[in-house]
Amino acid sequence: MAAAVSVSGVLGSFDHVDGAADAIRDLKSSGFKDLTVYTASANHEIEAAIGDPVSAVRLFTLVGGLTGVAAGFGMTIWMSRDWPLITGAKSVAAIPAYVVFGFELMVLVGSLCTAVGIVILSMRKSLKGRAYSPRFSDDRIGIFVPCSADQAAAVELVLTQHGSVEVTRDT
Amino acid sequence: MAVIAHDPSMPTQTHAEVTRDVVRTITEKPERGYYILAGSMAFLTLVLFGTLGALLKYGLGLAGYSPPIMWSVYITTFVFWIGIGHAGTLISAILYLFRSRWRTAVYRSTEAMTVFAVMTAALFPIIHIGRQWLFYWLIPYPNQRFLWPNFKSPLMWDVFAISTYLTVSSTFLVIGLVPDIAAVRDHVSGWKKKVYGALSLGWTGADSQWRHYSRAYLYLAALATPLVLSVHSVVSWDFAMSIIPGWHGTIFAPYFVAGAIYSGIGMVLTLIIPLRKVLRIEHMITDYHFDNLAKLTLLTGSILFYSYSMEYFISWYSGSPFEQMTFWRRAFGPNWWAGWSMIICNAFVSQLLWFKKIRTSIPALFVISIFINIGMWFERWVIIAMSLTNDYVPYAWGQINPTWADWCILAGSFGWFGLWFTLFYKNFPIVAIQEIKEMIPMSRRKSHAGAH
Amino acid sequence: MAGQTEGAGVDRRQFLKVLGTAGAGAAVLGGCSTEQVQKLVPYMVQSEDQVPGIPTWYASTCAECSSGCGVYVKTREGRPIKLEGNPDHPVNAGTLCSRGQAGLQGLYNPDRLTGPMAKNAAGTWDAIKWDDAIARFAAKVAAAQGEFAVINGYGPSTFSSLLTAWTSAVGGFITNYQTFSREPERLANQKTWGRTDLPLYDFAAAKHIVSFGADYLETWGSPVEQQRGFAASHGFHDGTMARAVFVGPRMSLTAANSDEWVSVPAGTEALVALAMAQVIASSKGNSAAASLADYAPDKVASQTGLSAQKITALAQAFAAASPSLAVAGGVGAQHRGAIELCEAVNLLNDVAGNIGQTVKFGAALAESEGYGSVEALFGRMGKGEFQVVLVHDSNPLYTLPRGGNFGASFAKVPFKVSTAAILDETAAACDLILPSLHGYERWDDLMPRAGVRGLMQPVVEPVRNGMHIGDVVLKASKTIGGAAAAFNAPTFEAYLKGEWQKTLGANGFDDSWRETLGKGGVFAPSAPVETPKATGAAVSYTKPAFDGMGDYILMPYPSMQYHDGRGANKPWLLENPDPITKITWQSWVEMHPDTAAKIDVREGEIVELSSPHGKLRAQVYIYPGVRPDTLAMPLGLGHTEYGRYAKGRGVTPLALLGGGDGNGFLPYLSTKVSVALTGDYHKVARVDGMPRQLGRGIIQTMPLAYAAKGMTPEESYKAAGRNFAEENPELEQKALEGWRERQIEQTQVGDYEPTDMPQWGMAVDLSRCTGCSACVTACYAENNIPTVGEEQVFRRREMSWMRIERYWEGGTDGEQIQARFSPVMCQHCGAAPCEPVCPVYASYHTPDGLNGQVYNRCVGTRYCSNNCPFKVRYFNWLKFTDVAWPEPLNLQLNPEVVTRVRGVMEKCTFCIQRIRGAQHTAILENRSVRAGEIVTACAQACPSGAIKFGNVKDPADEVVKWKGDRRGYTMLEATNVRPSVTYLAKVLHVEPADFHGAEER
Amino acid sequence: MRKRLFLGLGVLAIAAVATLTLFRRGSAQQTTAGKPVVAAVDPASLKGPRQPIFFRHDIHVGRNQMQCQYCHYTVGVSNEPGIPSMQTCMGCHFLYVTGSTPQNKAEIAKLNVAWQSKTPVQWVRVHTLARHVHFPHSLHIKALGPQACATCHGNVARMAQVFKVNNVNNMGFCINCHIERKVSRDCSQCHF
Repeated sequence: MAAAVSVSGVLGSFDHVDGAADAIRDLKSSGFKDLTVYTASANHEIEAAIGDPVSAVRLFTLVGGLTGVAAGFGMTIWMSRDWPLITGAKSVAAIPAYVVFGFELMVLVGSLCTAVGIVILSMRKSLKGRAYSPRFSDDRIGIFVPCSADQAAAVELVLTQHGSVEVTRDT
Repeated sequence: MAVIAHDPSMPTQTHAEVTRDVVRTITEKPERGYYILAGSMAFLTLVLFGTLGALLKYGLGLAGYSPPIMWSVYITTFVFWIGIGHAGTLISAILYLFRSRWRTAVYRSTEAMTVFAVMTAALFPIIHIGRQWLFYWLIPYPNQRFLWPNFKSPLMWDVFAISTYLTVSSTFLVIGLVPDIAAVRDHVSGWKKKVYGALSLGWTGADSQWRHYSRAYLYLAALATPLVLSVHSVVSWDFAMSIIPGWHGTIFAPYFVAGAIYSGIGMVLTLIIPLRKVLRIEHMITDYHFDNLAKLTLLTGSILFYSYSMEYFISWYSGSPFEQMTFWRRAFGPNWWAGWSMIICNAFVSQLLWFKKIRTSIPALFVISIFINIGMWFERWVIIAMSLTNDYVPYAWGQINPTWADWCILAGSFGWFGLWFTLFYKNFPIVAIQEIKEMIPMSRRKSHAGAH
Repeated sequence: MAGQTEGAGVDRRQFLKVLGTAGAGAAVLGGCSTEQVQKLVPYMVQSEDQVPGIPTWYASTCAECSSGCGVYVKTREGRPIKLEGNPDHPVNAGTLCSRGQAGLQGLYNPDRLTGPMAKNAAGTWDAIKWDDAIARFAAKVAAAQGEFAVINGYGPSTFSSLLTAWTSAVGGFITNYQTFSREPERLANQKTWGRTDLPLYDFAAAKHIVSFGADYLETWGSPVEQQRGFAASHGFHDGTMARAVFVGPRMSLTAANSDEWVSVPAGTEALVALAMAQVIASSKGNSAAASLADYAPDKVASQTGLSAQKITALAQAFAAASPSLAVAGGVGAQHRGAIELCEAVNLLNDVAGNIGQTVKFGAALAESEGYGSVEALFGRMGKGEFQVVLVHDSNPLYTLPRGGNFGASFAKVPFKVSTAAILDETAAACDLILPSLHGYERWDDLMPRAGVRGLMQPVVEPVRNGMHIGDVVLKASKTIGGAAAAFNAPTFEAYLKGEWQKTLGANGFDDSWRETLGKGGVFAPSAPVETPKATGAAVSYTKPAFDGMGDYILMPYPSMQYHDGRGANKPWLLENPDPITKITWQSWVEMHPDTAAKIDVREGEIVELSSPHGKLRAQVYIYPGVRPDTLAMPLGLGHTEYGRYAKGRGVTPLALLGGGDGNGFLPYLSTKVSVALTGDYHKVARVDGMPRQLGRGIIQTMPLAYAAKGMTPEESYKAAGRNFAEENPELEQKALEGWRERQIEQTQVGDYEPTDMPQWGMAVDLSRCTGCSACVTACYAENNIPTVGEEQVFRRREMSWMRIERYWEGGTDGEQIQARFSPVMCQHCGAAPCEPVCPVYASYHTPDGLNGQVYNRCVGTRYCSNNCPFKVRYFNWLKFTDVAWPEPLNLQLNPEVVTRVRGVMEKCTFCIQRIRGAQHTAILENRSVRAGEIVTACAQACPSGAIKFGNVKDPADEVVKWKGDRRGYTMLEATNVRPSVTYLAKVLHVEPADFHGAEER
Repeated sequence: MRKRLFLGLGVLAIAAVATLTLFRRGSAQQTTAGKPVVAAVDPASLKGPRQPIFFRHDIHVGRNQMQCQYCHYTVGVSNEPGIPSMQTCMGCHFLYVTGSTPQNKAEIAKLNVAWQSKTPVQWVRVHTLARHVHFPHSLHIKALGPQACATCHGNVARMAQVFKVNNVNNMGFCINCHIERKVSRDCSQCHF
């Protein structure tokens, strides 16, 4: 991947989760805010170290769900009244029956919005050109620290002292 | 390791091993058996569409419908597959919310099964209608006729429930897959890398991605959970909303949901018992998991047992001659054998699972799972077709006798389902890599450094 | 949309195309195809009585049997599309039976010959020209030098007399022969009163009817007229109704509609009649009593298997009700003792004083020389006395028993001519075929009785290139010359008019002629009733003998649908199930359950019956309504020719019969057969699923006493101590409060705003319905219902929107079996379960209270049918439209009703096309629809007048009165679907004490 | 039957001749009133299906001011509008009208040939209503008046060759009108 590097910075990979977490804290405290931490699976220790606020994806779910309910009832009631036909002596717009649509559309729209939410939110931060190693999807934790060439040495130091097994510099 | 050894839900291998073992199932060249399997499935799929073609050309008359039995094998099979489709989301969503750890090893396969089962089921409403080419009239799209569908019809509820379920469960599957595909991407080369790379949607496992991902997964699970329960309730209302004795039951919704999960897990067992052998992942899907699946089977099976007895009790207690006649004929009528095979296969056989010996004996489970599949198909057949043979006006009573067209579609549906599943398990991680890893504590340098 | 272009073979708009070609003549029509080119072909000349889109009605006469009912032919664009009774006609008064209505399928039958044919040396047929055909015929007749025989099956008419006169002019011999022409009665009347004519039986006036084997509701006599009479007297009216008893070995439809079926061994009916006469005579001190002493009840009891008390009771009941009526005869009692039986019954009527009351002589019913003459004729043929034979409107080689080897004698005639329009058995044996025209294509008339002269006029261009034999003989006369030359009328039409001029009078003939045509003939008030004096000839009884050593008496009986076999080529009749057995498209052997158990056969197994005269193989139908010592078989099927529908279908018991004993009639009931198992099986195409009511109150009954008290069925059941299942217990009542109001509220939107919208409803009086199924055929004809064929009926896929449900009561453990009949069509429920379940609104509720079915919106989920408690919805499983109406049958299709494509649901619409039609006319005439203006096809056809349709909201409408009847109930009230069809409970002649409602409730 | 047909022929023939003479006068006046004589056209260049005889509605209806009902004689009383019988055409074209332009002459000649040879002209259908719809022409004429034909069929008075203006099988086309005019939208009014 090194070939396609455009963001300059230092990439360190860790075997040990606590080491990685410590490194993250140190870096953040020493002013490196914009880290990228690669893990093969969600990891609470790392999340804690990074300390980002809770994802906003729930808003998508909420809005989607509400839209769904509204759409479900709105559509059915309006359509039934648009061309009123009596069936089985039931009222033209039979609310109890339409609960089904309210519910189903809530789930449908809600979950689609959630899925879209992931994409949108994750895309807000571009990872383009940040160094990456296949092993991060396997068993290692990677920390990429974007920095100018002069800061690089300092970063490398932090990483190695927290037990980074491999540090590469892309500048 | 020793510390965690006696927690059977704990995977016994390291992150690296997990990746290796799972990726291996995809990368290693399939043996001849696989091609035979896939081939036969493809053939059955051809049978399915061939028969469908014939139905389109000559009409539903080819199938063994004889009034008053207006719904027969097709709707039966439809409900059967929808039922199958319930185990997946149950295991992946509900058990996820319950934080029951044993689901991790099996949920990917069951989720895949769910999606394909629903894809199969979704064919049937189209196959079974008289003018298949007009099925789109059930969709509320603006048209020059100013006509809308009738939302009071349970069949419309079905349309929405099924399509929602198909969408949501596939979303669920895909989202779960993305990180794993990324893992696969990083372990293959050449054109495969390109393909998986595209499919991984640029997943790198960066914190910014995990952050939203794990959150979203939670909400999806939260949405999917009521959905699972709703879908089969809606399907059951296709019948419960009618006035046909044997259909018109107030317990249908819970009764059908339980049955659905029961049948779903039956199918799960039928699939993963051979699967884990073929893919040599016995160490990932262990007796422990089967034991849990079996317990779930026992639970739902017992609910069925209760529902069956309730049906009979209520039909007697109702004092309605119509209800009583229907259920009397279920047990002692011309199709008594169907009625009893439903009760034996579902209510009785499941009770064997009280014994741990049976729960943990793979062959026994496999046999039982086959019984479950058969039994559940017959349950729907009995409820749907047999209730129709004798309703209100005796003069109009009839007999069921299916034809080749019925059986070909039934067999074909297994082919269609099987083809998808076969292709899936050989090309995608059949075990959820990242979730297993989530459970394996990562090594720490403080305390026991380099434990491995 | 693929859906709509299907079934194009029977395009409703085909008519627009055909319309034009009418001007261009028969040839074009004959070749009329169903191509889809959208061409508008105008008339060359517009006929002033045809308005496109508006039906034209012509009066005519039905020639399907010799009853001569008057019909109105409904034509559209020059095509007859429906037959309805002529209201002014004294015989049928506006109604018509299944066979009569199916006449259209004879007219448009796809197997009609396309022109004259001559058999060549090779024995195959050459199509020839009419001139050639007539020339050949004339030549042969001339050459025959009087060795020329004619068999004429057509009833008394101008034509028949012409043919008779013409035949004698050419020195030939003619016999007028019709099957089932009641010879024994004539011979008996000869003995009893010294006159061979038949009286008119007044069923309407009779208070007590006893029939000895005579199936007066099926084929005996003039069924429609008798059924009308029966319904009038036996239908419950102002607190009373007549009592009917049937004496015979089999429970026919007539017996099933009687209050009592007295089962006696074949041949002993006469004893019962004599015993009854004896009882009555002695009680009245009538002189006849002495001569009847040997027939006192206790003397005959053993032979009849009835107790003396029973017979006495029958007699007393008969005597008590005056006027009463006893009838005998018909194929069902035509054993060797038939004449004596009829004499005995004559005597019975005499002693009961019914002569002149219900037995009305003087009507001079249609004469027919009967079996004796035709038997003799064939004998002479066998002796080679004839060179040429002409067979018209008769199929002796099929209708005569095989045992008489008439075929052989027929073959002895060198040159045989048939006028069959469809190649039947006789025609196939002929050398020349001069296909005649159908009754609705030709000029003709028919005289069923004195003073009643029905006219026929061509209402359609000949469908096939036929020619009426009347024209043929007139044309032939020219070449034959001699005495025949006297017949010089240019055409038969001219001759006919000439004859009519004698009745109508020469001056102003054209007007009176046109007027008569419009009326359908002349119907003089019934002839003065004569009361002949009995000759007092002694009545004797000898036990009739039976041929063969078999263990079972074979009882052939005429099928309601096929009559003597002439109906067997009409799909409507084949698919319209037999009223009793509910079997379609097949013939069968009726066997008593005990007999079946003894020889161990099940329904559908094929047995071989053998008699001294022949063998046959037929499927078994197990029927408690036939005596254990008797096997019954319907006549009419088992054709070896006669078109695609009839050929090779079923068997005929005629194969087991011998030709008579030369005493003037054919003893149908004179053979004993032995039964052998074959191990073969043929599924019985029955349309009744479960023939028992299981206490579901589908057809409810009540004792006369209670009905007279004005009880409702429910009260009646309770009074009779039946534990009547509460339809709506209190809890439910609560839920139902204000139900109607709520429904109206809900309908206050869009089209449903409360207006003067009518509310269509129907009422069916079960005490009048006899199950004759005429309504079913009417429905097929009116609504373009496809016939599906036996294979589909196996799967119960018949499409009959209207079905007659037949349930058995009793019949188990020695109990007398009874039948219940009820027409069941869509009930047009107020709270219809079929409506809300349709995802596309194809089934919905119309503002005028109909349960609408929009075929072109239907996608075919079939949920509506599942959810219909009455199961009255029918699905197009296959492209039935393509198979049901082969050319030119499709010309009969009603252009007002769309033909349903494959894959859609259909059902009874209350003849919505008639409703809308009437409404449109009303709008054009600036008025509102009149009460009773709209009549559904079924109600129109019903000979019993058991169905009433109308607007429930219009107090002036008859239907409101019917629905108000205390006997009214709706089916399956427990389901609370609020049907618009009210049934009036059937009334039974039973003591409330032993009221037999067990199986209904 | 035959006899009655010829009787009908007689009646119609007389009626035709009578009306014909009237029309002659009428149209003559109009032409003198400077109404443009419709020029010859090539039917192939026109919209709509080409008919066996180039029957010009623009001449008959437009210039000669003939009522639709004169030829489509049952439109006011029946569901079917009715196609004029050959005889109706001949009523005018038998002796009198033989055409003004050579083109018209030629077309009218075709008509005569057809009449002589007793072969009805097979007009090509322009508006075909689906089989499952019932459209009672008479009711619509009664409700909308005799001039209402144009509502669906367009202004044929301006059409040298008739072509489809509205798709009469487009249910929306019917429904729009029914909604505007507050006429029943009940399905069973048209579909049965």
